[in-house]
Amino acid sequence: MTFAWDAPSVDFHALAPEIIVAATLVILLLVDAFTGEDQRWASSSIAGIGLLVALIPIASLAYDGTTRIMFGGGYVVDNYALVLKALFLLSGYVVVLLSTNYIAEGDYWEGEYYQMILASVLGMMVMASARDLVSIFVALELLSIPAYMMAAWRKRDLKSDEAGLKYYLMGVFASAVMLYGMSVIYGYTGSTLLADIAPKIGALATSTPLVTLGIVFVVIGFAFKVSAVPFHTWAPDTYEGAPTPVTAFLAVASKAAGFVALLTLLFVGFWPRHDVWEPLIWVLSAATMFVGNFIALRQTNVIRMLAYSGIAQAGYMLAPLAVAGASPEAASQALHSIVIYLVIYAAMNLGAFAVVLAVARKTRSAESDSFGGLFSYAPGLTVCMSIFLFSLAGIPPAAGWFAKLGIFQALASAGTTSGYVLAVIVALNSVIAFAYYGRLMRIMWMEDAPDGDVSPIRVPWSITAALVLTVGVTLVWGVLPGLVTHFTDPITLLAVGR
Amino acid sequence: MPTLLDKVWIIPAVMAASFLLILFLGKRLGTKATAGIGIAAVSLCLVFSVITAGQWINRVNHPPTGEALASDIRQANGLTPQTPEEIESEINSATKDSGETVGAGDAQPSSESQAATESGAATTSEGGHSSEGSHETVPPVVRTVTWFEIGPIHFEAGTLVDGLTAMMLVTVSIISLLVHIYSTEYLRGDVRYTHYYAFLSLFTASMLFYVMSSNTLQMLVGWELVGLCSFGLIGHWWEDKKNSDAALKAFLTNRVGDMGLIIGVTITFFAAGATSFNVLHINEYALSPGANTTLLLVGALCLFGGVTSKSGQFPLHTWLPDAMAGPTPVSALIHAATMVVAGVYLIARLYAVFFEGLGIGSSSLHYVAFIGGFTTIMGGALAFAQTDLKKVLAYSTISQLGYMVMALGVGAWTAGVFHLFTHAFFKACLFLGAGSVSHACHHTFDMREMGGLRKHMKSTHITFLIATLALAGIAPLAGFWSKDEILAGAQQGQEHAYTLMLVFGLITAFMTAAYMGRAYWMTFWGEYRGHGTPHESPKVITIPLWILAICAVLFGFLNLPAFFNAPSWATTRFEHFVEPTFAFPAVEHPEFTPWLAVVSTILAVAGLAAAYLYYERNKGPHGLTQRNRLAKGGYTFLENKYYLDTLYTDIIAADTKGPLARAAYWFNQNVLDGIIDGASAVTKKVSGVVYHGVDQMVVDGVVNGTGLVSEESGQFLRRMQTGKVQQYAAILFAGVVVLAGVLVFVV
Amino acid sequence: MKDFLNSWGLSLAIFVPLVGAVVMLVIPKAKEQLHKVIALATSLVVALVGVLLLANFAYDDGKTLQFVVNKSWIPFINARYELGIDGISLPMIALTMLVVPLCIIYSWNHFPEPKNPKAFLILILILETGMIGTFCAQDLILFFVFFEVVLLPMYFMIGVWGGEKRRYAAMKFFLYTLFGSALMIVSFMALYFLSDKVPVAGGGFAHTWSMQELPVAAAGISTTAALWIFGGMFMGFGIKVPMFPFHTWLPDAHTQAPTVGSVILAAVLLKLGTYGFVRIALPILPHAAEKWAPFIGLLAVIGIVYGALCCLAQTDMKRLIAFSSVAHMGFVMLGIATLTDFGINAAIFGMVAHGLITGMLFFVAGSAKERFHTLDIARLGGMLKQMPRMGWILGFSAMASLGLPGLAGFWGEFPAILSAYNPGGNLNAGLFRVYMVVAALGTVLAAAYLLWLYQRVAFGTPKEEFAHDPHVHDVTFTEYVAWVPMLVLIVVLGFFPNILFHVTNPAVTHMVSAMGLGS
Amino acid sequence: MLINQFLFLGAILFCIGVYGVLVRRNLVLVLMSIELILNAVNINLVAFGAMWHATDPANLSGQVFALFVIAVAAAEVGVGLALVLMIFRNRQSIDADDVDLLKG
Repeated sequence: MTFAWDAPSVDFHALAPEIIVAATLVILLLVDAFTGEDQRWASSSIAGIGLLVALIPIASLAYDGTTRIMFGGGYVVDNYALVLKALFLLSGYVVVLLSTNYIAEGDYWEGEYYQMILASVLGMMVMASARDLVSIFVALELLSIPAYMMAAWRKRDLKSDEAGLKYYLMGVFASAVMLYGMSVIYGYTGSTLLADIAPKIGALATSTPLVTLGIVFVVIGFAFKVSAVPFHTWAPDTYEGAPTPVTAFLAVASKAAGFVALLTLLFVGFWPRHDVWEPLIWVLSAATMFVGNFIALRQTNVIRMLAYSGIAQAGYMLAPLAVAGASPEAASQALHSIVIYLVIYAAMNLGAFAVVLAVARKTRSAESDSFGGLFSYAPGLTVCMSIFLFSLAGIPPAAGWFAKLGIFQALASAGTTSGYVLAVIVALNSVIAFAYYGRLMRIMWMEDAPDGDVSPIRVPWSITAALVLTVGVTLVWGVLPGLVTHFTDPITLLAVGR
Repeated sequence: MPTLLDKVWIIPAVMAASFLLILFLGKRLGTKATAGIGIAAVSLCLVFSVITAGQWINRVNHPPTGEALASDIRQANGLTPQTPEEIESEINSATKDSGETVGAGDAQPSSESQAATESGAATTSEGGHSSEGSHETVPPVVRTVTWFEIGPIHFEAGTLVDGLTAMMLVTVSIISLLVHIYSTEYLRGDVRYTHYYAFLSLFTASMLFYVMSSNTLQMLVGWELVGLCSFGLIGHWWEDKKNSDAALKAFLTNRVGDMGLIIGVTITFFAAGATSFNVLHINEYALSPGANTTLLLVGALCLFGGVTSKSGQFPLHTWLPDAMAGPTPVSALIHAATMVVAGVYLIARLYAVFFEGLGIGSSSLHYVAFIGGFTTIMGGALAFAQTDLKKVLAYSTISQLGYMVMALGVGAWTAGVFHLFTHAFFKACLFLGAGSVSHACHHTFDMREMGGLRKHMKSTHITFLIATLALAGIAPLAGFWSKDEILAGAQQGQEHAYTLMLVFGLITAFMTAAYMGRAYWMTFWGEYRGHGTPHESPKVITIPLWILAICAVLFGFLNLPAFFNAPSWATTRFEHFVEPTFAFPAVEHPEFTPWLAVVSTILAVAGLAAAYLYYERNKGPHGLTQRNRLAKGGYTFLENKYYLDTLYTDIIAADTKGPLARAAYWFNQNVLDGIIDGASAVTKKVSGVVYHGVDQMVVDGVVNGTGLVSEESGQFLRRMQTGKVQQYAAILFAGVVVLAGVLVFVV
Repeated sequence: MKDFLNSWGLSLAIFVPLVGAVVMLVIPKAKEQLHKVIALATSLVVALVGVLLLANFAYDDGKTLQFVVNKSWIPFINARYELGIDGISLPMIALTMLVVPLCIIYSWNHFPEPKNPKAFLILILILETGMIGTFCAQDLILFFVFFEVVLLPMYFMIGVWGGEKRRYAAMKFFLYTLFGSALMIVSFMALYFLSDKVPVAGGGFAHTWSMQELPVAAAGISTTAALWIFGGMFMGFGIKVPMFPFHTWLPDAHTQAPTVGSVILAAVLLKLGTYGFVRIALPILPHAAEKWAPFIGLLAVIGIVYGALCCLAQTDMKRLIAFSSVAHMGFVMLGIATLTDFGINAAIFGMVAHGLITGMLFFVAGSAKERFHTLDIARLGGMLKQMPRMGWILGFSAMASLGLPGLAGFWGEFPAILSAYNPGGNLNAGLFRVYMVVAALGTVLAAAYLLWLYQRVAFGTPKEEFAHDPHVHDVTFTEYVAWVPMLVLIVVLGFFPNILFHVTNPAVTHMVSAMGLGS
Repeated sequence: MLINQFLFLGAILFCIGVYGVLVRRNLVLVLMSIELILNAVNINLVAFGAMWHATDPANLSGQVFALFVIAVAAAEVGVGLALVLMIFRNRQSIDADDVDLLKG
């Protein structure tokens, strides 16, 4: 028998952002190939410009506002996708800013580095639109594999190698497990299209253990990506070992990508079985919060501390999912609160890493003690760092409070006891968390420089730009959260939404 | 005509002004001006007070009638005409009379904004009570302004003038004035001259404020303020820890009583309908048939707690002797004449509450009377054991306060208040005399270092003698009359006699005479035992003494009993003008009983005599034996005298002074005082335990503990992060298995 | 003028300090004098605005919100920028606006180590914004934001300019308060979702955060839920007050904080908690409040006695004053717990009085510390001899603090005791009468520890080590300027309590009747 | 058709792979164990794919998915081997246990 093959209609406007990024990737390749060592500085600017340009079609698409569905529903460009793509592009851009001097001053391959970033960002953008198991898997690998390499970028540095290796092994192992789960899901539903999977697994008797197994495996695959306990073990080591800009990238962008996948899967694919994944997420979330915060209490290395704090933050973000199934309102609350959290989290965390980078340029270390007396010789950086830390701790007027507020709101909106209990757990954890944020602040403000060296820090323009961007966003959104919600309001996910 | 009765608030205002003046300018103006300001202010007060008194007398003689009466009664009850026609009637009734033209005379907007309850009650109550009392109702003059408002209620602050107030005003300002004058000499060259005068002014102001308050809340304010001044003046020489301790003791002991007062005020407030603190309103309620006697009982007991501490009643009297650490004029003014009687005044003012609450006269529970009686006898006994002149006087004060309280307790209101009045003068005189003495003898008060002073200081001697006799109750000095009325009151009582109180009274009468005699002889007779040569004090000191002595002689006649058929304008004037006729319980007025008067006088004389002989003997057995050897002829006579001596000494005096007094004193110092000091010590101990044991260890420990626990658990979890990638993988897969297992097989 | 105030007055009052802070931010650190001037000017401008507000406030109508601003803020969750003041908030705002300039004046040349006036003053201004904002906010979220904003500057003030154990104290202060407010926000959330929806401007219905609408909207909440919600708020506000047993952050914070910090902490920050009870917890959940009241009352009286006992055990003057705050706030909470107009009026008066009096005590303690470099009571003595004026001021403040009638402190204590005699609602009168007696006992203890302190510090003769110390001089000019207003207020309020009661009474009465607990 | 035996095979392979990942010390062998897991997945996919294809000829997604997995796996292993090589260069060992600089 024969198959009539007709080419699927491709909406180029919808795909424009991805195309632009890919194109930039190619351009970089060429530039890298045909320029000498002395023009390598160009590559960073090209990458940056490419990422920014890609925002233009996103804007136009957002303005257009219609939801575009392609490839039989496998690839969707809606507000949800757009918001997140914008997020990925912007955080990618900030990471580029952070990397500029770092990479230029170390003897690393510059061009390739930016190609990796672009590739990874591309993967994330695909992830935001993917509505099909296959494309999700591909997107995942597309964003992961470059990340593995970036983590090990400082090739002569044992720590960097180790970071890369651990990230790689764990990542691959997790994705293998996830794939196994996907295969099972496919086996029971006969489709890889989330939109088709949902009704089928809904129809299946809830007591089909293998479906449950599949769902658990898949969820866990992404729980790994968002470094939820107990799948977090790679995060601290990788974060510490990897080059700081890469750490920032992993901690923000790739974690966001993980959440995107999770949201898509749970809300579109596995929605009918929230009886399975709600308790699962509940446990993960609680454990993640506590473990992340507790371990963070004992960290003496700022980056490692941020890593664990990032783990805890992931716990907060997971929390609303644990009650999303209670009611449509709860679901939409959860969706919005998580997206808002992702957006704000990106800003504040990138900012924090920016400060760490700037300081490390002088102290050549990320140990907490090296921050001693920062206030005395770098008040500006200190204030910025304080703002980011307060934001992470969720204290007004820094944006973080609103993110946390959203979490509380989502949990309360479910109106279930489990929801309130989780809310209280979040509350407790935000207190524990401040213990270490506050400790770092104490070191910066109230202690003296370990080595009496109080010469000011010269902050390169790129990092300054990144700081201005992040601080501005953090404060403005903190005072006028309406600006964020203005963008996140219209997002929906298939059944879910307002 | 506009009377001062409506504007008495001016009087304390004057003193307050002088306080501020002295406080802020005193140092610059120098000592003379300071004293000048004070004296001028007090004199002004005295003038005003006398005028007030005069106008009150005039009011009693020409009592208001008709609408004027009604409106006064309404105001007395803290009510104002509300409905238009009432106002209407007010206006055409209150012609140019007190009415509310006067209320408007006050600094702030007045009566208009007062709380409203149905004024029908007022008129009925008026009808109810105008019949009672010896003569027709003369409502006190009450003028109020809104003080503050809570909820729907407007609480008023205001002045209440009746006989009692007028009497207190006069007394306080006279004595205060004399003390001011006296102090110019006594405190000459003192380190804190200005502070001293500032406090004197403040005290006078507060005391006057207190006695003219129209409501219990205001009384509370005055009450505490005088306490503050007493604190400041007892601790006047605070360099010496002993003095500051005394000051603290005084304040804290009073604070304990105030607890009772505060609660009492609260209870009476709510009992009387929770609308007003107005004294007369509360009295009205207490007398109204439907009154809740239980509440009144509790309220009265709580209030009496305040009295106990402030007026040095058993068992909270121990601060008073210590309070003698202050300068002597202060002791005279505050701790003898005025402040300490604040408690007595409280009972007199809220008499209806005590009368109904504690069932004075009706029930068999003579709480007030008994405490008073016990205090008076105890204080008297203690006075014997003292060698410090001021301490003797202090215990005597306690004893006399007990007398007054007892009088009020047996329903002899007039007697008690009258005794308050007379006592103020002769006791002040005694204190000032003592001060003058110590002024002469290098500021010692130890009687063993005195003696024979009569030769050196005539005026002091004579005045002291007069006051002593007055206190001992020798006719016809002031003390006699008041004491006698009290005894009569106890003897005749209300529905039944108070024999026990009578006995207490008589014993005390004897003891008072005895210990005063002792003090007198030890101080003024025999040989001078101190060092240096004593000298008479200057006029500034002696003149006040004389004035007081004269008062001590004359003021007794103010309440000449009707028994001596003198013209009616001369008899029972005090009772006639001072005793309230409004919102006042119907009390029996004791008759003058000759035999009682005689007995008490005899007892007093006996006491003096006993003291005399005893201390003669003490002075020189040696001299006696000399005479024994020489004059054989008079041997028997002497021997007989010696018998007498033994009789008086060993049996009466010794028994009084010896075991009894010593026992009492021991009890006082070790038990009562012990309790007071012990209480503070215990509190400190407890506080230590609470702070170190509970607060720092438990409460705070928990907090820090949680912190530690989280840190430790962090440390533990950290160890699971071994760095071995395959263990990570294991953890991951374990997680997968467990979660999947649970969800697949359990959920 | 009036219109301008109506639309802008409160916003000005809140954000002018912030503007000042921003201006100072850009001025280089070296220009200290300039910084002081700007800070003072800013706070004075705020005070001026305050005066205008006071002048234009309709006192007879104190029960209705005035100068209301109600603009959309976070449409997504229907949180609004809703401001307004009534008779309850007005005194608090006035107090704040008074205390802050005084603090700036006081610190004019009293800057604690490490000097850095720029940072210090900026923090004070931010603090002012937070405090005024909290008292003006009529929207729970807005309230929460300002409530939290207050934390930051205080944290740094204690942590950077504090005493030896400052880091510990600062951290404790922060974590403790954060803990409370975290639970508080959770219960706000529950309140938000469980209360009925109300019509919104754009048409349609939505959940609301408005303190004005919630009392009605929240009526439908089930009893159990209401109890839990109230519990959360109780933690949030109770820790801030602080109530026994959540008070342990207070002594450390007070002892370690710089003088000005202690003053602001005592004068205003503690009031945020009690204000929260009066403004939010009681009106919105009256029946839950009624259930909780006996418990609150119990903790309150325990706090009174317990605080006093702890005071008696202190060897450090500042710590003693700190514990006295625990006792005094106990009276305030007792007043609130009675749920009567009497008690709540008393509570508000108590807040103001305590603010002034304890603020004064901390001022004096600070000045003493600066002269003696120690506050160890055993080492002090003879203050009246060495610096009579300061001695008098200390004595005066102590007397005021022990609730002497005729001074402001009395009106916080006595009516609270009075109101406990018959509490509102269906509260058990017997129980509260026991509370009343215990509270009265507290007044005795208060006298005990304050006089004990005064005796040891002011009476007697100076100790050898300081007898001839040239640093020990009497009250300076700046100190006078900073103190006199407070001292005067203490007296004036003492004799004319109606100045305050007249403002608060209409609002409180209205609130209590709105709670609709029979009595 | 019977599918269970394929699934069994897949499951067994999966377990063997996991076992290898967890206990093998040689990094290269760890990589190969991961490949085993992926192959287990592929077997599942293909088996299921065949099953669904039988019912609905148009349904090929199983096979397609398998192809994607194979391709991606290849890429992954490429990166993996590169990393292992780098590790070996830097520390002359590919024992997984030696790689524990980062911990805590």
